[in-house]
Parts: sequence; structure tokens; C-alpha cells
Amino acid sequence: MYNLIGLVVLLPLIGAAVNGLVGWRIKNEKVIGIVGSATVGFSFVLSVLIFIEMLGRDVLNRAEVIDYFRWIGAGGLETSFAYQVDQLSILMTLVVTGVGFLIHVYSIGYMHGDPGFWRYFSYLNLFIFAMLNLVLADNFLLLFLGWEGVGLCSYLLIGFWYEKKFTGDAAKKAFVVNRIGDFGFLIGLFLIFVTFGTLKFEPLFLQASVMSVGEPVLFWITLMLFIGAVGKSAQIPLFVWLPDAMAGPTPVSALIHAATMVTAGVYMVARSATLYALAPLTLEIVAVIGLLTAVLAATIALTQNDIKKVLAYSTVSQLGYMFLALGVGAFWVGIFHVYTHAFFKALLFLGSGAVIHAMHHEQDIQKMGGLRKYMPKTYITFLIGAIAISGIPPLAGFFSKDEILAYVWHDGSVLLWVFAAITAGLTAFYMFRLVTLTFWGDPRFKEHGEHAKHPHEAPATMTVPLIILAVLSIIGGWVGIPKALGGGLAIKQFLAPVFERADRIMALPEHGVHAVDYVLILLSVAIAAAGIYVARLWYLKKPEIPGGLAKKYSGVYKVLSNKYYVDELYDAAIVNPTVKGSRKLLWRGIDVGIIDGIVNGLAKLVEIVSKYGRLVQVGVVQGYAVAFVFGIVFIIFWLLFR
Amino acid sequence: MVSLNFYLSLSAMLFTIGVVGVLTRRNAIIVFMSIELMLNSVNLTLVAFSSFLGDATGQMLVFFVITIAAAEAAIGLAIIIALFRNKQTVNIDEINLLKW
Amino acid sequence: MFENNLLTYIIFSPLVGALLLLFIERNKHNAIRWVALVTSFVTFILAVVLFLRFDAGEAGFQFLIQTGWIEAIDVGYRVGVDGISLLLVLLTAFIMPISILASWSSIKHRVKEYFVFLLLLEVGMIGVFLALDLFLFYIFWEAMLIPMYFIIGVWGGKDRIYAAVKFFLFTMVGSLLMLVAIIWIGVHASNTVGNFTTNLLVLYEISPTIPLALQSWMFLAFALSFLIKVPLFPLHTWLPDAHVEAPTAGSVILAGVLLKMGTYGLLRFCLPLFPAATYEYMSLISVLAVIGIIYGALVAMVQTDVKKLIAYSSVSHLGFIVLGIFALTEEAVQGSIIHMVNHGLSTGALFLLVGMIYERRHSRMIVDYGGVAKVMPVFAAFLLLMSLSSIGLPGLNGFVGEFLILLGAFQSQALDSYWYAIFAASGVILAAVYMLWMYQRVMLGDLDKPENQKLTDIGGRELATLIPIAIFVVWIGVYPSTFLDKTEASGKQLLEQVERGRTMYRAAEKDTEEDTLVENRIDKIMGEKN
Amino acid sequence: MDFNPTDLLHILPIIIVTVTALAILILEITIKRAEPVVFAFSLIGLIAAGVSAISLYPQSGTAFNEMVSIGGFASFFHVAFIVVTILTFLISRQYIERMGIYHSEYYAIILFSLVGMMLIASSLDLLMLFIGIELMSLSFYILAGFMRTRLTSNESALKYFLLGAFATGFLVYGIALVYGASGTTNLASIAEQIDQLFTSTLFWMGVAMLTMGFSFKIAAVPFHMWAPDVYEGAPTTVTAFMSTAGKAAAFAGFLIVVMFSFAGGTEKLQDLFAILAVASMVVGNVIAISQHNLKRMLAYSSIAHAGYMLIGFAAASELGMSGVMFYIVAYGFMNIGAFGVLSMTEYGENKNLTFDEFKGLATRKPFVAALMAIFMFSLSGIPPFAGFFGKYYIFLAAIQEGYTWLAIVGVLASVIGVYYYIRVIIYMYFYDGDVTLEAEPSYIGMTALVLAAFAVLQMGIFPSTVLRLTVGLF
Repeated sequence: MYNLIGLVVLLPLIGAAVNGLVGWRIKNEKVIGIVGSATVGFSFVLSVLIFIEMLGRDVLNRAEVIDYFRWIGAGGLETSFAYQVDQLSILMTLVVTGVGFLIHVYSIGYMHGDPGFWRYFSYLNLFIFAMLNLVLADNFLLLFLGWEGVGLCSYLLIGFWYEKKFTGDAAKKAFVVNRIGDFGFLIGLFLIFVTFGTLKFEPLFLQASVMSVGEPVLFWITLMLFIGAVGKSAQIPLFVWLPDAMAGPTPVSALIHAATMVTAGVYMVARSATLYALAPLTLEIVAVIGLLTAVLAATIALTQNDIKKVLAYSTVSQLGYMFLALGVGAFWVGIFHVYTHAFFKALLFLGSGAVIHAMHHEQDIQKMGGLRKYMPKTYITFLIGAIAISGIPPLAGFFSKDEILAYVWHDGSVLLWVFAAITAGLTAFYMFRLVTLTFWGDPRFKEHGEHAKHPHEAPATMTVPLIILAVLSIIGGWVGIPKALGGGLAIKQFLAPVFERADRIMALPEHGVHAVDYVLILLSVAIAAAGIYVARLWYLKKPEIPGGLAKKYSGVYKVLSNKYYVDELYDAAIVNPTVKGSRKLLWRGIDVGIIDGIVNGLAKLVEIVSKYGRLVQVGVVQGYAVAFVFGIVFIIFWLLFR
Repeated sequence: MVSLNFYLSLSAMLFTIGVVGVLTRRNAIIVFMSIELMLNSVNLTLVAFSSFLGDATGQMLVFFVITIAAAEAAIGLAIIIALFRNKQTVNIDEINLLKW
Repeated sequence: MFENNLLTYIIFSPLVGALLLLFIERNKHNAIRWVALVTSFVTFILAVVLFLRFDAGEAGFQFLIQTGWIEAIDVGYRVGVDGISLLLVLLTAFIMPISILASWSSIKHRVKEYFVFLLLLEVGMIGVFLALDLFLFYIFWEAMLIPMYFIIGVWGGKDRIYAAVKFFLFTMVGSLLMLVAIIWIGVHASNTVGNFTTNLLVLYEISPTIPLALQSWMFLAFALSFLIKVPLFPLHTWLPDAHVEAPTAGSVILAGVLLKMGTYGLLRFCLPLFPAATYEYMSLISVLAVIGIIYGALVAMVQTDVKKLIAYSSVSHLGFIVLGIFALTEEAVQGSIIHMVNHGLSTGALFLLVGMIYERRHSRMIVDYGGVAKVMPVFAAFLLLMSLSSIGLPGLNGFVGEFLILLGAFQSQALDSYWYAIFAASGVILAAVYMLWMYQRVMLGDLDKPENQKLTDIGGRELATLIPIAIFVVWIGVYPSTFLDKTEASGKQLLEQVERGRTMYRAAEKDTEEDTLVENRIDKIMGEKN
Repeated sequence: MDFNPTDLLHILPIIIVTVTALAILILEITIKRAEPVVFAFSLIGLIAAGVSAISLYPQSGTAFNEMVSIGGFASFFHVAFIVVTILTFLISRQYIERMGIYHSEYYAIILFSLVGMMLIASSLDLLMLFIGIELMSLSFYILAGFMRTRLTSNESALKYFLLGAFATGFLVYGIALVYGASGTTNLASIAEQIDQLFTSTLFWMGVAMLTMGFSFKIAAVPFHMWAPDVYEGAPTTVTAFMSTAGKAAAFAGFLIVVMFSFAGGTEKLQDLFAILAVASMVVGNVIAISQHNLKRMLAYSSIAHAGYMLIGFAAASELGMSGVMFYIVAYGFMNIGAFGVLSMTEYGENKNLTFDEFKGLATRKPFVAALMAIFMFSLSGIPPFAGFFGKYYIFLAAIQEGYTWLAIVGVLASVIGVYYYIRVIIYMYFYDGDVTLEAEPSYIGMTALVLAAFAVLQMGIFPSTVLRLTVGLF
């Protein structure tokens, strides 16, 4: 079965090609939708089969590289389209194809009637293809292909409704900011190649594992790779693109900007765990950046009123969480959170999509409220998602988040833990602020009369995925029930071989079950519950409190609601000076002014010399004769006296 | 006996006078006459050399120069006349249609 | 027999077509077009045959033809192909039919001359790539100026005359100095081996030992000529003008092939002929290349004219190629070669696309567009594909070249600094900025201008020009081995040649040093005696 | 000092041309509608002379007591002159009729000047040389003023005449001084005692004067100033002839004196030539840029070309010699072609000769424009045309003799040159205009242009054909 991994990757590409090349002629949404979904579905089925085969294999024998054909080979560089099937990649594949399939199905309903229906599915399939390359690649270059490919699809899908200017801006921003990260990534690749002479994972990790901890080159390699991850996974300082990316269709936000693509950075760092384990300094940076991002994004999310923006900042925050996990060396936990987060964040986004769909593209939660009665299925599932992300047991989010907090605690940094816990509380708070404002209370939109909105439950193609995801959000975390709660940490065991080298280097103490673990669990649940309670209290019962707070601390509120003015800062500090400098100094100054000035000036000079020089030719014979005489005198002197 | 250098100096002076004449006179015919003077000073040189070298080639050359000077005179005067017909002047300062 | 003269057929088959055209009545436009198209297609087929019969394992020149020409100064008709020129010949032969198709309806007056010039241009270009005699090379190099000059000057845009003259003079300045250097090498050869020669294969063995001071001058003379053509910052200002004013096919050929002649020249002549000087000046040129990459990108970003934008992007791209050449690593050199092809394809296609939209709307200004994707979706798709190729998206051709170049430059021991590659890599970011910004302003957004609402999407003939390019864009992106395999041996050999040349130079230098040492000693002894 | 009748055979081409010229004059008065007969007869005479010159090429030796040389160098130039003359006749026929200056003397005088040129090329004695130069020059004076009623033509003739005579004075003086220093006018004898002569002040004075005289004839700076005025004012076909054959003859004489008898001269003579070359190239090219009249522009360009050829003199090697010989022939073809085109466009009093009036020529007369373009590219030295190879060879000679800097100046100057040559093309091809030709170019004239263009291409692509004729002549 392993050999079929190529087919897993290829199927979505076929789907993309079919829809992309002939989709505009098909015109039948059903055909397009089915082609799009089925290819991904098949991929999912195949990867499940491979997964099952893997489970059947001996633990040491589970990883395998399937080499298809040579890609770029020159000099010492050899890269192939080769896919590495191992525990980590198959897990990611399952998530990508599984969640991807659900979102495809959902999109059939959501995108109904859109003139770009075929285009949409083509892009979405292409995305799956790229993402699979990313997670399955057996070398950094192929990973980079997927890496950039998903960036491209993200670009295409953010800018899907291209008639509006802001979608184009957002798409471009996403691509460019990602490119800044990719720049670092590329440098990382170069360093890797210079250091190890290969870009293939296995050989290079093998070589790296015998190097000593803290070697400078490893620090630089990991740091550069991390810059790539920062771009892709929207961490400080490159997170600015993700909130804007919500300009795309909501299922896209769910799939790309929540469940899969943005976690690519986490995946990549986990994949290079061996390298990171050898670079403790980088890991610290990763942890700090992750936590800072988590806090920052969570605080911004508190004040946002756009349903998708809230979710977007929540995503950024959760991604920060994942990096925090990686930063403390808990690579498998990072992946675990990727996995649970995929379910509940996809669910939340899809739910918000259903809401937006129902509200006729109204996204402001201040203009919603009381939707519970109009769309019960959406409400229930959304609520499950919110609970899951808040970290209430026994839903998925709880387990992964709890593991992160536990690792942070055991890492010995209380400060990190405190902030992480506060973030968890903030998360619960803003999620339930969202739930409250959207679904609870009284409607704040016109229910009757002219221009009234008539929210309605979404069609089955949309609700079924919601329900499946809701179920997954509940049970998904059960593969990682901690020992303290009597679980076996199945996912940790499963992933263990992948992180074996890293773990050996890190030599994290295998913490047993201590009393403190129970305290921590209780604390985190309590914080989450408190967050939920406060949100419900403030926004349902006593809405004057948040208003009052906003007034009282209007400065803080303004900063938060304006997202710390990061965009404005970037514009003023980087974008505008670059554009203006290029235009005025480089183009008009150097190019047109100096270089062309010299060129044209020389030509002018010759012309002027010519214009005045010709006047010597006065037209009078004797003038010429004088010149002759001067000439002959010169020649005589030259010949006689030199 | 008069030495060669005297002849040479004389002819050089004559030649220079001719050159100066060409440079300073305004009448085309006089300019032409100055050129004839130059040629004749050369003839003088040639004859002097011929005599001092005891070689007839120089004198032979003089005959050719004289002949050519005659031909030149014929052509030159013809040209000046043609010009005079059209322009009514032989002042070479005024003959400057072609310039620059 | 066929194989023996294959290169001659390839070089001169367009000439035959051009001569045929002369006999067609000038108002039979269609006949003229078809003859030109068929001719260029035949050349392409021949080039494909060459590609297929080319032995990738053999590093040296293949299909060699060496016949006498001007015996007095040992100038010969010497042509041959190796891995470096092979791809460029193929590219040229590939671009030509496309250019002819692109000119099908856009050239309405003086059709006959136009196609004659196009075919003559092809002769010159292919000749440049295949010539193995400096004199012959120079002839082709200059001869190709003439048709290009006409193409820009007669069929160009508003400021075509300024652009044409600028193009011509810029190139002339460089190439005439190169001419002096060519003669100089020949003279040097006559001092060492006894007879003046411009035979490249002989000169490869002789010229590396030229004393460094002289070698540097000659290197600079050659390099100046090539770098103007490339064009390297700050010698690039002819390019935007020429590109903007040239008709579509002219721009396509200019970007697709002509610029490559400069980089090809560096590889074929500058490096192996003057290895010691190469090492002397490599950092200077590499710095300029890197500046060019960033500078070109930044200036491209703020252009208001699409063609100018693409022109400046060429400056940026060619900076990559030059950097790759002077990195002197296998990866970088191969990357440069493949990137020459890549740039030819993607930028050529971009110019085609701009030409198509210009034909409809008669404007190249970005502000005149917006939301065009709505009325021209297929066009938009191709523009996006080519933009992405130009940006260097993995999976498309641009990436292969850029990555290899950057990788090679990064690990280059000759350059001995990571900073070249690091700064160059920042061009990758900027490329995304300017291309996508342009794409956004032209294609996306609201279709608010009434003139644009009537635009029609591209038709069959236009597709016929774009699809082949698109195929290659993906092909090279996904399976570059087809092409990289062919360049591998030659690229490697080139580097060895440079290395060997340096060794030869050092040996020669040591000899003279020893000579002077001996002389000094003798002088000293003599002095003591006195 | 005996008269050897076979010597007459050795100067057969000269005799044929002379007889033809005389016969034309007689034909004119004996036959009524003489023009076609005269034209045909002169062509036949020229061809006969050409054939005999070609057949003499393989021979070598001297005749008339070492007054003239036989074959080789002389024949090379004889053929070149004759070919140029034929081309001149072909382009002249329609022109002189249109301009209303048809007299059979026109052909006769050209033939007389041709005799002068041929004498120059075969002379081995300063006396011969002098006679040849004067014969040629006197004919030119007449030809320049051939449009008797036109003021510019008169002026051209007068200027040429006065300055020419002035220069002749110096030339003769130079001959006299060299004669005085060496005691002979025979170049071979001078060559034998050249080493002693190099120490003689008298000799150097003479060389200075001779150099000046020849520099005048080839129009090298600063003795060039007559050229633009004379070329502009003279009938176009005459200008064509003067600037090609006339210049070639002057160079032939210069070559004979410098290369043959002065053995290439010494370094200071070479340097002097280098200086003159630089001055000519720079001044000619730079000032040509601001010209509006094509005829005058070509005059300046001819000054620049004289500069290029002087580079060959500076090199003073056999290679340089071959280079000069090749170049002068190439230049002859391309320049006569260019002037031929001008002679077709010109009408009235110097009309249709400015750049503006060339606008759009390519659309109205594509073939003429294409030929003009070839000549212009060739003049600017772009391959694959003859002008390029000429430059290449001359630069090669210069570099071989260590004059690399001269070659560099040369190429930079030719960049400037390119600018004004391609301006012609700009006006013909890139602009639209509506000026029309007065008369359809005659087939005879076009034949001449095509022949010239063919020669330019032939010499550019297969330079060996001419080049090998220039080797081993000294």
C-alpha cells in the first residue's frame, strides 16, 4: 500500500487539473463538486488504508521512502519527488485529506451559485496537492515546493473574489509576507546543504544527530527555518497577513488558514526536530515567539467584532501555543495540538461560514445575536467547537492544551506557564464572547419588515461536515489522554519513533504522574471555565461591563481593536519608504537621473562639441589655408625636433 | 661662389612670401599669383640642387613644374571667370556659401 | 552527411527562408507569414533533432564543423555545440515560431521586411551560440544588431527611435571594445604559437597564460560587451527603453534570446579565456549582479508601464544568472544555464501577454486596466502562470534556476561569502511584490473602465503561442533533468577548464618570476665582479 | 636610358584609357547624337583597360628606366580605379542629363583623371608621382566646377583649385627637398640610402612637406578643410568619384612613398601618422554628427575614414598595408554606392539631400533605401559588410605593432560614427515622409548600386578574395 502514496498526492492534482482546465465548460456544479470532493475523498481513503497498514507493521519498520523520479539534480544536489511515509506524515496526511474532504463537501453548499465555482474547486484541490507534498516530502526542497504551493493556493483563494480590491490586497499581502518567511527558509536550506551536503531528511538528520549541541551553524539553520515557519504560521512579527486572509471564502479560511496550511510551520519544525533539539537557543526563541504571539493575538481577539477576525486571531494565538510546545521540546505535543486544532478550528470556521451564509454575508457579531433558534445544528456544533478550544474536558482541545501547559511547567519556566494559562483563559473568554454575541441573547438584526434578514439553517452538505467535525472535536483528543487521567498517550507512543533522535538529544525527563499534574489540570480547567463564565456574564447578563471597561481604558481598547497598530507600523516603516524610495531615489534618481543622465549627457556633449566644432569650418579659403600652415608647422616641428 | 644655402634660403623666403600672400590677399587672382610664386621658389630650389648635385633631374623637374603651373593657370583662371560670371566678384571673403 | 552539417543547416535555414521571402510579392501578407512560420518551424525541428542526437555524456563540442574562411588571419567557419549552447539554440529556435505567430496580426505594414528581419535575426542569434571562432562569433554578434535595430525602429512604439539608437549605440560601445580584445588575443596567439588565430579551441589553451594586467583589460573588454547585453546594473538603461518600444515579437526575442547572448558570452569566452582575471573581478561583478537583482526589482515595483516593469524584472533576473556564472560552482553554472532558458520562456511569455492586451486596448499603462480577469479569464490564467514562473514558484521553471543559482552562490568557494546569496535571495521576495502587485492592478479588482469591458479573451492563435511555453514552464519545473542532464558534463568541464587555466597561469607566472630571479642574481654577480 | 618598346605594353591599361579619352573628344565632334556612343565607347575602353590591368597583375618589375612599376601593386590599384570609374559612369549617365550638364568632356575629363591616378599607382619616381597627382587634380578642379551655372559648384571648384594648388606648392617643395637631400627622385634609390637620409634635416623637411601634400589629398585633419565644401558643392557624381577613386589614388601614392621608399618610416613618422589618424577620426566623426546635408555628412565621414586608413600607416607593417589597400577598395565601393543613391535623390540646386528629405524613403523606394542602408552599415563598420573587415584588418595591424591605444580610439570614434550613419537609416526607415524622386532611378544607375552593394557584401563575407591580392606586393 505504501506505494500508493503517490496516488494520494496525485489524485487532488488530477481533480485540480480537470476542474481547472475544463471546469468552465462543465458548468454543472454537481459534477465539479463531486470531482473535487471525490478525488480528495479517495486520497483520504487511500491514506487510511496506508495508515492501517502502518499500524500493522512493526514499529521499527513503519517509515519508508517512496522515490518516484528525480527532480532537481545538479552538482552535488540531488532531489527527487520522493515521499516519506512515516507516522508524522501519515498523521498529517490524514488530517489534510480528511478535514480537506469535509470542507470540500461543505463548499459544495457554501459556494453554490458562485460564478467561479469551478475555479474554486480547482484551487482547493491544488491546495490539497501542495499540502500533501509539504507533509509527505522526503527532502527539504520538495517540502519547499509544497510550502510555496500552499502559499500560492492561499493567494488564489484569498483573492478568489477578485472584483473587490481588498481581497486582492489581502492575497498579495499573504503571499508577500509568506515570501519574507520563505526567504529565511531558503537561507536555511542553503545552510543545510552547505553543512550536510544533502537536503534529504533521513541522511541529514542522521548526520546532524552526531553533532554536538549548540553548534552555531545549527543555530543559524534552525533560526532561518523558523523564520520560514514564522511567515507561514503567522507568528510575530509576520502574523499580519492571516487576519486579512479572511477576505477569502470561509471554507478556505477553515481549511487553509486554520486547519492545515498555517500549521505547516509547526509541522516543519517538528519534522526537523533533530536539528532543533541541537539548537537550544533557537528553541528558546521559538518558545518565546510562540507565547508572545499567543498572548498578543488573544488580546486582539478580545475586541474584534468580525466573526472571522476573532477566529483568525484565535488561530494565530493557537499557533503560538503550538510553537510554545515545540519551543519547550514537546514536539509531539505540538503535532497533537495541530491535530486537535484542525478539527475544532475547522468546525468553528465552518460554523461561522454557516452563520455568514445565513446572515447574507453579514460578519459583524454586534449585528447578530439569538441565532440559536434559527440554526440549531450550527449552534450546537459551534458550541462544541468553542468548548473544545476553551479546553474543557473531555473535548479534544483540553488534552492537547493540557499537555502543552504541563510541558511548559515541567520545562521549569513558571513565567511561561503563567502567560500560557492566562492566554488559555483569554481564549475561553473571547470564544464565548463570540458564542454569546452570535447565538445567545436577542437578535440585533431586523427580523421583520423591509430589509429584514431571515437566517436559515444551512443545507445538508454544510451541516453534515459540521456534525462530523463536531464529533471529531469531541473524541479527537482521546488518543492523547494523559497518564494522570489514566490514559496511555497513544499518540505520543505512535509518534515516538519520529522524534526519537530529538528526544534523545533533549533528554527531557519522563515525568511520571505527580500531584502537581492534577493541580495543573484542575487549574487550567478552572481558568477556562472562568473565562467562559465571565464572557457569558459580561455579554449576556451585564453588557454594560465591557462597554464601561472599554470606556474606562479607552486607550488600551483602541490599541487592541486596532491590532496594536502593527499594520500601520509596517506600512510606515517598511512599505512606504521602500515604494517611495524606489520611485524617487532609484528610478527617477539613479536610473533616469544619473545613469541615463550620463548616457544622454555624453551624447549631448558630443552633439554640442560637434555643433560648435563645425563652426571652425568658416567657409573662407584663407581660413583653411591658415589651418594648413599650422598643420605643416606642427609636422615640421614633430619630425625635426622630436 | 654662392653657396647652396643662399639659394635655399632665398627660395624658402620666396616660398614664405608666397604663403603669406595666399593667407592675406583677398583677390582670388592675386592669391593664385602668390601660389605661382611658391611654385617658382620651388623651381629655384630645384635648379639650385640640380646645379650643386650635378644632376639634371632637378632641371627636368622644373620643366614639368612650369608646365603644370601653366595648366593650373589656365584652369584656375577659367574657374575664376566662371565664378565671376555668376557672382560678379573675385573677393574670396565673399565666396563662402559652403561652410560649416 | 546530414549530421555533419546539421549545425550549418540550423544556422542558415532561416536565411534560406529570408531569401525566399524576398521573392514573394510584398502585398501577399499571408504567404509571407506562412513562409516565415514554416521556415522557423523547420529550424526548430532541426534544433530538436540536434537536441535528441546530442550526447549528454560528452562534455566537449559536438557536431563540429571546421573549415577555412580567411586563411590569412586563420579565421575559420568553426561551429560546434556543447551543453551550454545546446539549450540556448533550442530556446532560440523555439521562441522564433512563437514570435512569428505573435506578429501575425499585430504587424500590418511592411510585413515582408519585418519577417525578413526576424529570420535574419534568428540566423544571427543561433550563429552567436554556435560559433567557435571569435571572428565568426563577432560577425554574428554584430550582424544580429541590424535586424533588431530595424524591428525596434520601424515597428516599435512612440519613442522607438530613441530606443533603437540607444540600443544600437550601447551595444556598439561594448562590442567594439570586445573587437579590440579579440584582435589582441589573436595577436597574443601569434606571439606564442606563431600565427594569428581566432580559433577558440586554440585560444582556450593559450590565453589563460596572458599576464594578469593584460588579461584583466581583455577580460574587461569582453565582459563590458557582454554585461551591456545582459544587462548588468548600471549598464542596463537601454533595456527598458528597447523593451517598451519594441513590438511584441521584438520584446519577446530581446528578452528571450538576446539578453542570453550576454550571459552566454560570459560562460563561453570570459571565464575560460581569462580565468585569472575572472577571479580578479568576480566579486565586483557579483556585487553588481546582486545590486542589479535588488535594484531591478525595486525599480520594477514602481513602474507604471507593464512592459517597463517586465523589463526591469529582466534586469533582476539576469542579475541572478550573472551571479550564478561567477559563483563558479556546478550548481550555480547549471542553474544559470537553465535559468537563461527559464527567463526566456517566462519573460518571453509575459511580453507576449502584454502584447496581446496591448493589441486590444492600445495601452500599456497599469492604471488603464483593472479587473480584466473578468472578461479575459484565460488570459488571466496565463498571465498568472507566467508571473508565478517569473517569481520562482517551485514546481515551475523559474524556481529550478533560481534555486540552483542561489544554492551555488551560497556555497561558492570562489565568492567566499554567504552574503551574495543572501542579498540575492531577497530578490525573491521583491519579485513577488512587483509581479503580484502588477497582476493585482491589471487583472483583479473592479472592472470599472468601460473600455475594458469590451475586451475579448484570447483566441486560438494566441493560445498556440502560449500553450507551448506553458508546457515547457511546467516541464522544466517538474522534470528539469531532461535539460539539466545535457548541461551537466559541459558545465563541469567549464569549471575544470577555469581551474586548469588558473593553474596554467600560476605556472606561467612562476616561470617569469624565476626568470627574473635568475636575472637578478646574474646582475648581482656581475655587479660584484665589477 | 634606352627606350624599350615592350614598356609600352606594360603600361597598356594607361594607354588604353588615354586613347579612349582622346577618342571620346573626337567622337563628340564627329558624330551627331554622340552621347550613347560616347558612353558605350568609354565603357568598352574601361573594360579593355581593366582586362589588361588584370592580366598584368601577376607580373612584376619596372619599366621606362624605373619610372613605373609593373603589375602587383600598380595593377591592383589600376583595376580598383577602373572599376570605380565604371561605377561612376553608370551612376553619372542619368545624373548629368537630369542636371543639364551633359558634355562629352565630362567622361573625357574623368578618364584623364583616371590616367593620372593610374600613373600615381604605378609610379616609382617622385617625378612620375607629381605628374600623376597633378593630372588627377587638375581634372578634379574642372569636374568640381562642372556645373558652370551653379554658384556652389563654382565655389567648390575655386576652393579646391586654390587650396589644391597651395598644397601642390608644398608637395613640390617637399619633392625638391627630398631630391636635394638624396640626389635622386627615384624612389628605389631613395630607399637604398634611407638610413643616411634619416639623419638629414633637409630630408625630414621634405618628408614633412610631402606628408602635408598627401594629407591634403586624402583629406586628413588638419588638411581636410577643403573636403566638405568641395564635396558639397561639386556635382554629386563627381564627388562620388573624387572621394573614392581620388582618395584611393592619393593613398596609393602615399603608400608608395611611405611604405616603399621610407621603409615604413621610423617611430616618429609612425607616431605622426597616429596623431593625424586620431585627429581625423575624431574631427571627422564628431563634426559629421551635426550635419544636415547628407553629402556634407559623407564628406566628413570620408575624413574619418582617412583617419582609419592612417592607422594602417601608423602600423607601418605589411599587414597594415594590406589593410589599407583592402579598406580603400571597400571604402570605394560603399562610398560610391552612397553617393550614387544621393545622385538619384538629388534634384534642382542641391535639393533632396538633407536628412529631412530622406524621410520615408524606404516606403517609396524600398530597394534604393535598402541599398543605402547596406552602404551606411558598411560605412559604420558593422559586419558582415566590407567596412567591418577593413577596420578589423587595420586594427589588427595596429595592435600587432603595439598601437593598441590607437585601435581603441578608432573603435570609440566609430561608435560616434555609427550614430550619424544610422541616422540616415532612421530617416529613411523610421520616419514617414512624402518627398518623391524627380525621376525614376535608371536601370543603369541601379545596376551600379547593386554591383557596389554586392561587392560590399562579397568583401565583407569573403574578404579573402580581395585580401589575397594585397599580400606580398612589396
